[in-house]
Order: sequence, then C-alpha cells, then structure tokens
Amino acid sequence: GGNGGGGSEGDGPRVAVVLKTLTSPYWLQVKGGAEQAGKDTGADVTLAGATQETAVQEQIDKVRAAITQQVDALVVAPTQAEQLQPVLEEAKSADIPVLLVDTNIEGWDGAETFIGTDNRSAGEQAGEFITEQTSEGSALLIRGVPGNPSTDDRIDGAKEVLEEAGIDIAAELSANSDRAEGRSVTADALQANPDISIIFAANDDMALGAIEAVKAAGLNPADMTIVGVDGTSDAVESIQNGELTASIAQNAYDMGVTSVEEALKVIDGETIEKRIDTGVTLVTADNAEEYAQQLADQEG
Amino acid sequence: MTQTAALPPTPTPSSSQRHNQLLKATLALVRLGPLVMLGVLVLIMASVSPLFLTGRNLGNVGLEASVVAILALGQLLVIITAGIDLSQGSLIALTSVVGALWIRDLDIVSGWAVIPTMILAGGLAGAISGTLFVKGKIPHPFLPTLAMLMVARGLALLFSDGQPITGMPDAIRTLGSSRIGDVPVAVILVAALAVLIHVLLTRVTWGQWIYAIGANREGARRVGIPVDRVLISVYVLSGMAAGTAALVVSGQTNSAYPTAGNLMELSAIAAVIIGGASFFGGRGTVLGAIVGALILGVIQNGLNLLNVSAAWQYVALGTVVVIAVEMDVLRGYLESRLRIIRTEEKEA
Amino acid sequence: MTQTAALPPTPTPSSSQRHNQLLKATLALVRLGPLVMLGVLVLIMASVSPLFLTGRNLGNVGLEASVVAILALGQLLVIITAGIDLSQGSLIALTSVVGALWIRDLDIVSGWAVIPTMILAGGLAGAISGTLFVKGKIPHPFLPTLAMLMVARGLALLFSDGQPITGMPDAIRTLGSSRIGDVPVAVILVAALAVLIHVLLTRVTWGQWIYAIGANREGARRVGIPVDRVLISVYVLSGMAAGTAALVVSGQTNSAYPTAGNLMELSAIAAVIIGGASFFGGRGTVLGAIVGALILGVIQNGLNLLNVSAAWQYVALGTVVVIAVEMDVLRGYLESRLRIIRTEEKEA
Amino acid sequence: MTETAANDVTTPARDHGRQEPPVLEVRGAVKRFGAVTALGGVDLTLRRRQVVGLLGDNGAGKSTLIKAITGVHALDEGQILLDGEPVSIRTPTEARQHGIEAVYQDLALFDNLGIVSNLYLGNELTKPRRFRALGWLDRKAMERDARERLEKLQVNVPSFNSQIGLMSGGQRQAVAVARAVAFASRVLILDEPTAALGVRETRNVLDTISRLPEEHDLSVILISHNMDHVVQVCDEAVVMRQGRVVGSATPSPDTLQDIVSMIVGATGPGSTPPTGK
Amino acid sequence: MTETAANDVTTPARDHGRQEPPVLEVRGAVKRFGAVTALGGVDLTLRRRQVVGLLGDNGAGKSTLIKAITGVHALDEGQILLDGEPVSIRTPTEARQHGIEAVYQDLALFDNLGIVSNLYLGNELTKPRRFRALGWLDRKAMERDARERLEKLQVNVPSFNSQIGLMSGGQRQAVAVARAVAFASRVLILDEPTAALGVRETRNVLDTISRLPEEHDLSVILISHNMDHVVQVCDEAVVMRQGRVVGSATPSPDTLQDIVSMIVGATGPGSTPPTGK
Ligand SMILES: Nc1ncnc2c1ncn2[C@@H]1O[C@H](COP(=O)(O)OP(=O)(O)OP(=O)(O)O)[C@@H](O)[C@H]1O
Ligand SMILES: Nc1ncnc2c1ncn2[C@@H]1O[C@H](COP(=O)(O)OP(=O)(O)OP(=O)(O)O)[C@@H](O)[C@H]1O
Ligand SMILES: [Mg+2]
Ligand SMILES: [Mg+2]
Repeated sequence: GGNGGGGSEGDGPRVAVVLKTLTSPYWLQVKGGAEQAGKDTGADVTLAGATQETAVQEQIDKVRAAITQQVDALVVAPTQAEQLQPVLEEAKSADIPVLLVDTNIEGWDGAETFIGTDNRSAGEQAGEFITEQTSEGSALLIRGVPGNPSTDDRIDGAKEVLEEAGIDIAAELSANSDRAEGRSVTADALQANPDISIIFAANDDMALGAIEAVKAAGLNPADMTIVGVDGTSDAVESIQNGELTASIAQNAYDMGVTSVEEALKVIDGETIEKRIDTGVTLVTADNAEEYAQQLADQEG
Repeated sequence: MTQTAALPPTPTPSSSQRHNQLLKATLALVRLGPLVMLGVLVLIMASVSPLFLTGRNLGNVGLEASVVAILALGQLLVIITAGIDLSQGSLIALTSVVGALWIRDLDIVSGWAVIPTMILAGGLAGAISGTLFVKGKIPHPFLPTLAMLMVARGLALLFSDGQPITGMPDAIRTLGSSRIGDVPVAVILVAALAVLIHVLLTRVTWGQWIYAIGANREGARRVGIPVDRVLISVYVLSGMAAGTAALVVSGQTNSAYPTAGNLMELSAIAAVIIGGASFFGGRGTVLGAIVGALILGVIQNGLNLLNVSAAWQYVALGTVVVIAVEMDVLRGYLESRLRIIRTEEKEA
Repeated sequence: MTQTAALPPTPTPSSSQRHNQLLKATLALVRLGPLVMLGVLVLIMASVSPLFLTGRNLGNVGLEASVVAILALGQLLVIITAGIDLSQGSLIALTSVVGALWIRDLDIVSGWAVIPTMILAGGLAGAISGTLFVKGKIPHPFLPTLAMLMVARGLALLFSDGQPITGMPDAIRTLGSSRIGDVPVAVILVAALAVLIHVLLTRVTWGQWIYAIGANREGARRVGIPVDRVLISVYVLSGMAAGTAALVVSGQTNSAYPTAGNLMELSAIAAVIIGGASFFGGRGTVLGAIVGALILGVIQNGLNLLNVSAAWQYVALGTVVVIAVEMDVLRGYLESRLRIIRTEEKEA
Repeated sequence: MTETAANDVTTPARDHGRQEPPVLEVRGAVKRFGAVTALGGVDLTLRRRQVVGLLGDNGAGKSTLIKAITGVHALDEGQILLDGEPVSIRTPTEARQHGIEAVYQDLALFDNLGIVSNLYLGNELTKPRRFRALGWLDRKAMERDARERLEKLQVNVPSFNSQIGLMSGGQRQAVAVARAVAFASRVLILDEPTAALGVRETRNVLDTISRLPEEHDLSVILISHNMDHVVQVCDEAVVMRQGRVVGSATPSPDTLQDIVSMIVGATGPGSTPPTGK
Repeated sequence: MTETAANDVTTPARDHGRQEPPVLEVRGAVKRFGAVTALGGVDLTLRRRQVVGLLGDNGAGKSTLIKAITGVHALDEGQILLDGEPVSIRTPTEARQHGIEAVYQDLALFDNLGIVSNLYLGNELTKPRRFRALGWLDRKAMERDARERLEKLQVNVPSFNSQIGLMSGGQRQAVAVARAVAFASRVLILDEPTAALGVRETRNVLDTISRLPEEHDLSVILISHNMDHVVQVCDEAVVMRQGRVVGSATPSPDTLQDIVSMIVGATGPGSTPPTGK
C-alpha cells in the first residue's frame, strides 16, 4: 500500500534508503547517487542515516520509521550486518522488499540483492596494489572505530595479503576513523618504527591525517606507499599532489544509483540478480584526473 | 549612596486577581512539567505526521525509549545520591558480549539462564565502580565510573575480538522484539521495573536513605545510615539496569557487539535531569525519569518519521533539552509567585 | 550496649617516630600527586621503549597533549565554579568549520584573520550556553552545555554539508604542525595560555571570585560579587579554549571536518579532575590541569609506541585514571595523618 | 540567676538617636512563603545612630525581615525608605551600594578561602584601585588591615592563612562580624551575631556594636535572643510575633519583664505597654 | 542586668549524680589538626544521671571533644570508657550503638526531607520491624509519635509536611534536639542547643534537659556560652581553655564569677579553685 505516507512528494514508488550515516564523504557519495537515480526515474527516494557510523540503535530506529511509513522498497547499508537482521525481517513481514548496499549480511537470504563490494576484498586489493609497488618494507595499518566491521574487514584483508608477501606489519593502531587521530597515531608509530614505508588506513580521512604526520616528521610522503579507502575528493586531490599513493574507491556513487534502480525493478515485480558487484576503482596518479572529473560530474 | 527609586505600585486587587488567575492557569499546565512537554511533543508529532499516533508506531516509540528508560531508572538512583554513572553504555556492550559468549561457548540451550548472568554481570561491574568510589574515598563518582566506561569497553572488545556475536536465545529475543498486541514486551518490562523502583524509593527505608544521602552525606553518616553500603547498592543497581538494558538491545538485534550502547548513559542522564532530578542530589522521581526517556524517544521517532537529517536532529534535540529544563525552571518560578507550597516534592 | 573493646596501645615513641618518618617520605612523594604519577609513567615508558625519551618523541607527546591541555584550561575555570562544559568537543568542529568556510568563501588570503574568528566563534557559543545556564536559571550547566554539544555538532554538519574542508592557511598550519627545535609551536602556545590563566586565577580579583563562587554561590551573591557575569565569563573562556584547540586540530590535519573533537571534553574533564580539582567546586590549579593532560598524553603515546591494541588501550587508560585519583586520595590521607596543614591549597 | 559575665561592658550612651532623623524605614512589609505568612505588614523605623534590638520567638519573621531589607528576598508588598526616600533593593549588591551590610544567621563564608579573602571578598583592595574584576590583588594591604581588625575584636585564630572551613564555629562567626563592621557605611544588621561566641568574644562584639554609632556614624539592627545583650547595647527593643510587630520598649532591667511578655505573647498586640516614649 | 525570662524553669534536683558511678570517662584525650592542638590531654568524667556543662572560649576544643566521643573524629591519643570499660568508638554509628546521641553545632539535618523523616532517619519505624534497610516505612506511627514529641517541646512548625530546609533557624534546631532526646539511651550531648532558640523554645529545651536524668535515666553533656542556662540545669561545670580542662565547679550564682574567670583565663590552670568537691 502506498497511500498515507508522510511527506511524500512525487507519485512515483517510494524507496527509503537508510545508510550508515550521512556525516562522512563516502556516504554522501552514495547519497548523491541515490538521489540522482531518484530524479532520473521519478521515484520518491528518501535518504536517512545515523549520526555516526557505529550507531546501530539509531539505524534500527530509522528502519522502523521506514516500515511505519510503508515504503515500497527499503535499501539499507547495515551498520553491523547481523544486528540489523531482526528489524529487516520485520520489514519483510510487512511486505517491504529489502535491498542491501555496501555491506552484506552473510547467511541471510531475505534480501533481494546485495549491491556493492565486500570490504574484505577491497582490503585485499589494496594489499595487492601495495605489494606491486614494493616488495619489502614495514607497514603501519590504521584501523577505524574498534569493532566497526567495515573498517576492520578492510584492514584484515590487506593484512593477510601483506603478510603473505612477507611485508612486516610494524604497527596496527586504531584512529577511530578520525583525521586528527590518524595524524597522532602515525606520528607515534613513526617514532617507534622509523623504517615504516607503507601506510594503509581503513579510510581516506585517516590516510590524510597520516600524511600530515609524515610531513611533520620531515619525511616526504612521495617516498612512501600510503593508501586509503573511499576515493573521496580530498584523497584524489592529495593523489594529484603526489602525496597519497592511492585510494581504493568503492564506486560509492554507482552503488547509490544501482541500488535505487534495482529497487524499482523489484517493485515492478522483476527478479534481479542476488549479487551485484559494483567493483572498485583503484585511484592512482595515473587515473586521478579522470576520476576527479567523474566525481565533479556526479556532484553535478 | 543617594540612589533612590520608587517601588512599583501594588497592583489593584481586581487586576492582580485576574493576573493571579492567569498565573495559576499557566502553572497548572506547567506544573506537570515534563509531562506537559511530552504531551505538547506528541501533539506536534501527531499533527505533522499522521503515522505517529498509530498503535504500531507508538509501540515503536516505546521500544525505542525502553533502553534509555531502563538505564534512566538506574541512573536516577545514582543521581539522587548526588552521583553520576558514566559506565552504563559500555556495560551494555560488556554484559551482552559476556552473555553471548556464555551461550556460545557453554552450549547453553535455554536462554533463561543467560538473563540473570547478564544482569548480574552488570551488577558486579557496578559493585566494582561503586566500591572504588566509596572505599577508595574518591570525592566524586565521575572518575571511577569514567574508568569503568573505558575498561568495560576495552574488555568487551577483547572478549569479542572486536566481532559481533550473532544468535540470541528465544527468551532474550522475545524481550527485545515481541509485542503483545501493539505493546512491546520491553515496554511491559520497563513498566514493571518503574513500579518496583518507585516503591523502593517512596515506601521503603532504603529509599529514604538515598534521598538523605543525596542531601547531606556527612549528616547521613552521623545519624547512623550505613552510607557506604547504601551508595554501593546504588551503583550495583545502576549496573544491573545496564545489564537489563543489554537484554533488550541484544534481543532487538539478535546479537551482541562490542560497540553497543556507546554513550547511551548521556541520554539516560539527560532523561533523568529533564525529569526534574538535580545533580546536587536529594531530588528526583521515577515518573520524571520515565517521562524524560519518553520525551527523548518521541523526538527521535518523530524526526525519523519526518526523515529529518542527522544534522537537524542534533539541533532539534539540543533545543528540546533546553526547553525541557526551562519548563522546570518556569514551574519553580510560578510556584513561588503563587506562593503554593510544593507539596509534591515532599513525597521523598 | 555492653560491647567493649580495648583501644590499640599507643605506639612507643621510637617505633612511632620511625613510622612517621616513613609516612613523611611517602607523603613527600605522593604530595606532588599528579606530578609524581606523571614522573612514574615517564619512567615506565622510558624503560619499556628506548624511543620514548627522545626529544622528537617528547615533542610528539606535547603535541598530542596540547589539544586536551588547551581544553582543560578552559574546563578548569568551569569546574572551579562547580560547573561542567560538555560542549567543548563539538565546538572544535563548529569553530573550525566556520573558520574554514570563512577562508574558502570569503577568499581571505591571510590566515591570521581567521585565528580570531575561530576563537571568538567559540567564545560566542560559550556565551550562549553560559547565558542560558545563568539567565535561564538552570540549576546545573550539564543540560545547557549538553544542548550546546548537540546543536554545535548539528550546525557543524549543516554548514559543512558533512564534508571535510581541506586547506588551512599557513598561520594555522604553523600553529598545528611546526616545531622550534623539537618543541612544537602548539606546546609554546599551551605554556603561554597556562601562565595567563594561572595569573588570572591567583593574582587577580576575578580569580578569587571564581573560587568563591565555586565554594558558595549564594554567599558570593550576598557579598556583592557579580556572580552571573563572572559565571558567563567562565563559559566564554571555555568556549574560547575550544576555539583555540580547534586552531591546533585544523593546523595538525590541514583541514576542518564536522566530526572533529568528538567527546574530547571528556578527556579535558578527566585531565582537570586527575589534576586535583573537585566537581564540588572551589578547588583546582592550572598546574594540575596541565599535568593531568600530560598524563593522558603520555599514556596514549606510550601505548602507541608499544603498538598496544585499542582494546588494551581502553583498559590501560581506565586503570591509570583510577590510580591517579587514588594517589590524590592517599595524599589527603597522609597529610591528615601527619597533621600537616595543607598550605599549598590555600593559594586560592 | 544573674549573669555577671558581661557586666563590665561599657554601658553605652542610651539617649542618642531619639531626636535623629530616620535612616531606614520599613512600611507595611508583607512576605509570604507558600501558605506561610512570614511577614504580615511590618513597620519599622531605625533612626540615625540608633541601635534597635529586634526580638521575637523562633519563626517570628526576624530573619525574613532583614533579608527583605538586604535584598535577599523580594517583598510581596510594602516599601523600604532610606533617609526618607523610597528605594528598591532587589539584590544584596544594591543593599551594599546603599551602605547596608548584614551578618546573616546562616553565614556567608567561603570554606575554601583564608581569613583575608573572606574578609575582603567583593571589596578587594586592588592595584590600581579602579579596576575591579581585573584588578591586581593587593594581598599585603589586605592582610595588614585584616590583622588590625581581628585584633580589635580580640579573635583568636589558629593561623592567619588556614582555610576558614577548618575553624571553630565561633571563629567563623567572628570573621563574619568583622567583615560586616568593616564595610557598612549606613546600616549594619546583625542576625544573632553572638549565638556561637564565647564569653570573651561576645563581650568584644557587644563592645564594638555599642561604639559603632559614635565612631562610625552607623545605625544598627541587632537580632538576639539574649535579653542581657539587648539591655546592654540597644536603644530600643522591637518585638515581633507571628510576622507582625507587637510592640516596642526602651530596654532596661525594669522593662525586661514586659518585653519577655510581649515575646511569648502574654500581652496581646493591642495591649502594647506604652514604654516611656 | 538580670535575665528574668527563664526564671520560672523548675529548678532541677541539684544533688543527684554525685554518688552515682561514672557512665562516661575520657582519659588523656589528644587531638591535633595539622599544627593546631585542639585537645591537649583532656580528662572528663560524666556520672550516671548527671548534667555536666562544658564551657570555654571559642576554639577551646569543646566541639572537638564531643566529636571525639561520638566517633566523628578519631582521637590521636587517649581512651574513652563507658561504664568503666574501655571502648573504641570509631564511627557515629558505634556511638549510637553505645546509646550516645548528640546534637552538633553544625546540625545534621536533611533539607529535602520533612520533619518526620528528619526525626526518624536512621531509626525508621518499619513493618515488619526487623527489616531495617528494606523494611516498609510505617509513616503513620512515625507521624503520630513525632507530633507528640514536638508538642512536648512546644515547637511551632509552619506545616508538618513542609521541607525542613524552608524553616527558621530555631525551628530547625528544635527538630534536631527532639531527635537526639528521642533516641539517646545512655548519654546525650548537646552542643549549644539553644543558640538559635527563642525565649519560649529555650525554656522548653532547658526544661526537657533537666527532666531527662530522672525520666529517661540519661546523662547529659551540655555545651553552652550562656551562664544562666548552665546554672539552671547543670550539676557540674567543666571549663576548657586551649584544649585543656582548666577547672570545674558546681554552678550557682555564687560560683559564676569564678567560672567566668576560668573561661577567660583570669585564673590559671594551676589555680583552679576547689569547688566544694
Ligand atoms: N524560604 C522560605 N520558604 C518557606 N518558608 C520560609 C522560608 N524562610 C522562612 N520561612 C518561614 O517563615 C517563618 C519566619 O522565618 P524566619 O526565619 O524569619 O524566623 P526568625 O524570626 O528569624 O526565627 P529564628 O529566631 O528561629 O531565626 C518561619 O515559619 C519559616 O519557616
Ligand atoms: N577539622 C579541623 N581541621 C583543622 N582544625 C580544626 C578542625 N576542627 C577544629 N579545628 C580547630 O581546633 C580548635 C578547636 O575547635 P573546636 O571547634 O573544638 O572549638 P569550640 O570549643 O567548639 O569553639 P566554639 O565555641 O567556637 O564552637 C580551633 O582552633 C579550630 O580552628
Ligand atoms: Mg532567624
Ligand atoms: Mg564548637
């Protein structure tokens, strides 16, 4: 049933997109894609997200609000995979199809599809990229908020590849996904391990903070391999400046677009693929300009 | 030294009487303080979103407020004694992780056995911070409970390896997710706990002692109240409240995760204070704390229904907090203007 | 009624004298309280990590502690008046975002002009929460500053659209990142501010008033201290401290971002209390607050050097907080045992 | 049954003040707290250099009256006049600006500060003098002055620098009295200033009070439950009962019994004896 | 200069207690605060049904002595004996278990609670009686009893249910005294209990004190700065100066001058007059 919804503007089908948060560049890209898809297709897309990437309870409340509104489809990026499962089952039992984006719930087949890349493989790709650049050296891994599965998976993926390649993991510290903490953690790690030449951070913000520490320590970031995840515009700019080596971009914008498009298919009764890989783009000095242009177009 | 000024003339009886009537009417409204605030909020939400007043959504509000309400009941006791418990949020994480590991590693089939484990684990943590505070002769519980906040979060991360643990027994899932009609089981739990704490506070010696300790700790010692033991008991109950809240949280999510409950103690404290308790101790009621939790829940739910962005949610929440305290201040002022003895505060 | 017990025999002079000497030696050590704690920590860190005592690393410690230290200087003033300011962390985000937008949208070349803007923006926010607290007659600043915490975070998100803004002028980058020798500029800034606040507190009437208000607010009003204005001034300074801290944070990261400073007020409060101030007001020193911030900084740095995981860092921080307060408690106890008048607290 | 302890206090000149103009007048003061009418229409006149004793049972409204005069409580009805002009005193600061100082029954002391700070709080001596809040504290000058004042009141304090929170009840009270005496310029109000004082300190405080009108051109209101003290230092005794003034008398050993009757209500409000006015 | 106000208090039997055995003995009590020696070796004997007046200047150590007896402060040296047995009283609760109750100069009242709660706090009447902390409060019984007690002391309270924080100084003190009288079973200690009381209330409290030994088998220590009160109710007056006992006397109008001399130090510790012992 689509009538009686609060604040519906258009007459198109209503799609609620509940992301982890709307307070960081990555999620704002997803948001941008979803909104653009809504405009292009005439669907009534509403965006929501918790105040922080780790606020599970808030996200559950937002999903419930969408169920109350009896939207036609629900796109969710689960903050903690399994933790969202009960409320998403509630949605199913209210006859609202659920699509997952960015983060999958392994072992739950209630979702129509999963759109995105798995964070672990993004981490693995980062690891592979790094091992292509250098075959030796010691590495600093910067984790996000302790217990946040997305950032933990990226680090775990990269760590496995690096260790296999025989690269020494000199330090593995948490910087709570915060740029300032990324800086101070790196400063300390460089102090303890002056031979660190590889830095992998679970997001771009922390990688950018790390670059500040590298510069403050009198080192040249260009001499090191520094990799982040997300492909934010700040990160791309840094790559163009020759400071950040690379960023694993998860094509967040595409995720947003695809998720809304697929949701509309589901509403129309089409069957869709159970898994849609939006792939990752490795942004390096080679393709930074192109990618920057793409970002600018998306912002549009 | 020669500054002089005429006093304003005393108002004539008739005009002053009309004035008084107006004041009285305002007061009658404001007096219920947080309750009126809650009513006004409900009216606003109902008028902007037709979905708000549906039974299902009210159930949602209750469910969403229930975690904060349970924490607030424990926090209320602590605040009446002029204390504060910052560890509640972390204890949600620690107790649910402990409970989940207990289930997983000991292959316990019946979920009922886990319920007391989690509550008692919270109580134990409360006993530790309470004892540290009291027996460690620390002047204020801020630091010991802040320490517990950090240690509990650290232990939750360690025990769980930073990973969520999925799969809760039915008993706990029922607590967190089931409804009887539109009424969530968690709401019934809150109601039962509220009655229990209310009775403890108003009908039982221990409740008197809490209020007395909050007003004059040294004096309470002199009249022979076992102050140390009573204070520790208060922190134990606050920790048990966190353990109980953990039941609801893990029931709702069918899992335990080490980042659960982050900073939820701040909401609980805000609920208690919005409900009219004082940081200086000796004041506060169960009704107030519950209403405070509901106010926060209604705002959150309403803003979600209206799909207000996180940024505006922050601004709205902040504004409502200020309005809520100012209502309380206004009530006090009107009461003193109308020279009405505040009998309702004396129930303590 | 017939319970009797023999008193323990008074110790013989010689044994008691030796005992006293031992006590005195312990006290002499403990007396410096937080300072000794800091010293012990430094020794431990130096012994486990040879890198710790290098000039460069000490500079790191200073830099890492400087943000918390600046916040703590503002928070100290608030806590001496028996208050609390929960909004500092959010104000870091708000003021740095405001400053960054000011730079970007107004095309201001010189970074120097932005520095006062950010500090004054913090002061303005402090003035708002202070005025709400004082003029709104709210009994405790917890709620108004909690409201400011939320509103400021919301505004920072709104103004910045949730995006970080990269690129700070040289003046600010110098503040955040440059060093003179091994000494970071931020550390020099902290030292200068500390001296300023110390002088205000100990040599100037206003400082006396702050201590008096903290001990007896009603009494301070009776003796004619302009309590309301003094209290507001304290919150203004605390907000300005947040604005100053924002300079260092955005200088360090060469950017402003709306999630900056999250919960940093808790560290600042912990630093002040570890440094010997009291939530009940009327006590606290600049030296203590700075040492408190350094203690937190040393722990953080040391654990990072040792590559300790986040989970264990939480546990270690919590433990150290408890040890720090217990040292202060022990000091009080030893002093009363040795019947030494606490002259050093009277400097207030 | 004769108290001889304070006998040797110099008997003050008893007759001054009568012809002087009123410094402070209270007219029709009403103050209610909830259902309690603490003041039910009180009139009071204090003449220049007069010492008026305010007497009455517990709860008679004495403290409430002086709190109204000093701006701690706002009156519900009634007027306060200083030197014949109606004034509005809404805060203690305004009262102080009018030259009115008070020692309250619940002392306003600062337990974390020393004697000197307690004496000068709100009246700090600073260099340069005109900066108030941001002036440099002139600790030396304050300490010198404080020492003199306490010596005059012959107060024993354990150490000049120790916190006032650690002193005995009487020592604290003495500091409060010294403070008020130092800064009053027009009217000094003392609410049971000798309640906690020993024999010697009581004698000194009474001595000081009786010298104030002459030496400092002050008028004094003294609240006391001790008849002897009232007889020793007061020019007039005003008796309150249940929020009203029920009579007044010139205190002397002869009128003592009358005053006591008024206090405990043996003579009704209507039957106030004409006390030689 | 004669206080007649309290003349009609029934003169107590003056001679009881002398032959009775000591209830409470303090031997060589020493208490130092930092550099201050508040008690420098005090001996005190209180016999059964005796009323001892403890006198002395401000800071003489009176409050410190009674706080040591009631477990608020720990003695640095010395012993306390009850009925001849040395006891260790380390907390107020232990003192109460020994049947010692006190009204402190700084009252221990709870401003947020009503009169009844203040009277019974720590001694609540509960149903069933044996549960203490978790017993059901028997409000009715407490209120009935409280009403009786306050009537006996003839205290006027504005309303029985209002918070004690809103009452006048005297009303508060009366509640504190009523409380202590109600629960003492062996020794009652009163630190300036009439300091804030009006004429009528003072009379009632003194009256009550003088009846306590007979009616309740209690021994009393009364600290007071008012000589008349001491003469009226005390069997013996013990004078302290600078932390030591400097003498004692049977208080009567005749010995009054001697006692005052002892207090102010006109007679040295060595020249204590033999007061008819
Ligand atoms: N803030 C208040 N709120 C409510 N009632 C009050 C307040 N202050 C005083 N009262 C009541 O007003 C009456 C007068 O009190 P007040 O303190 O003026 O008496 P008083 O004459 O000073 O007595 P005392 O000799 O005991 O000090 C008392 O009944 C008291 O309980
Ligand atoms: N806790 C304390 N710390 C330091 N000094 C104290 C403390 N308590 C009392 N003193 C000091 O001990 C001495 C005795 O004080 P005490 O209160 O016993 O005197 P008192 O005889 O009761 O005087 P008063 O008649 O004024 O009440 C005083 O000099 C006082 O300053
Ligand atoms: Mg009074
Ligand atoms: Mg005393």
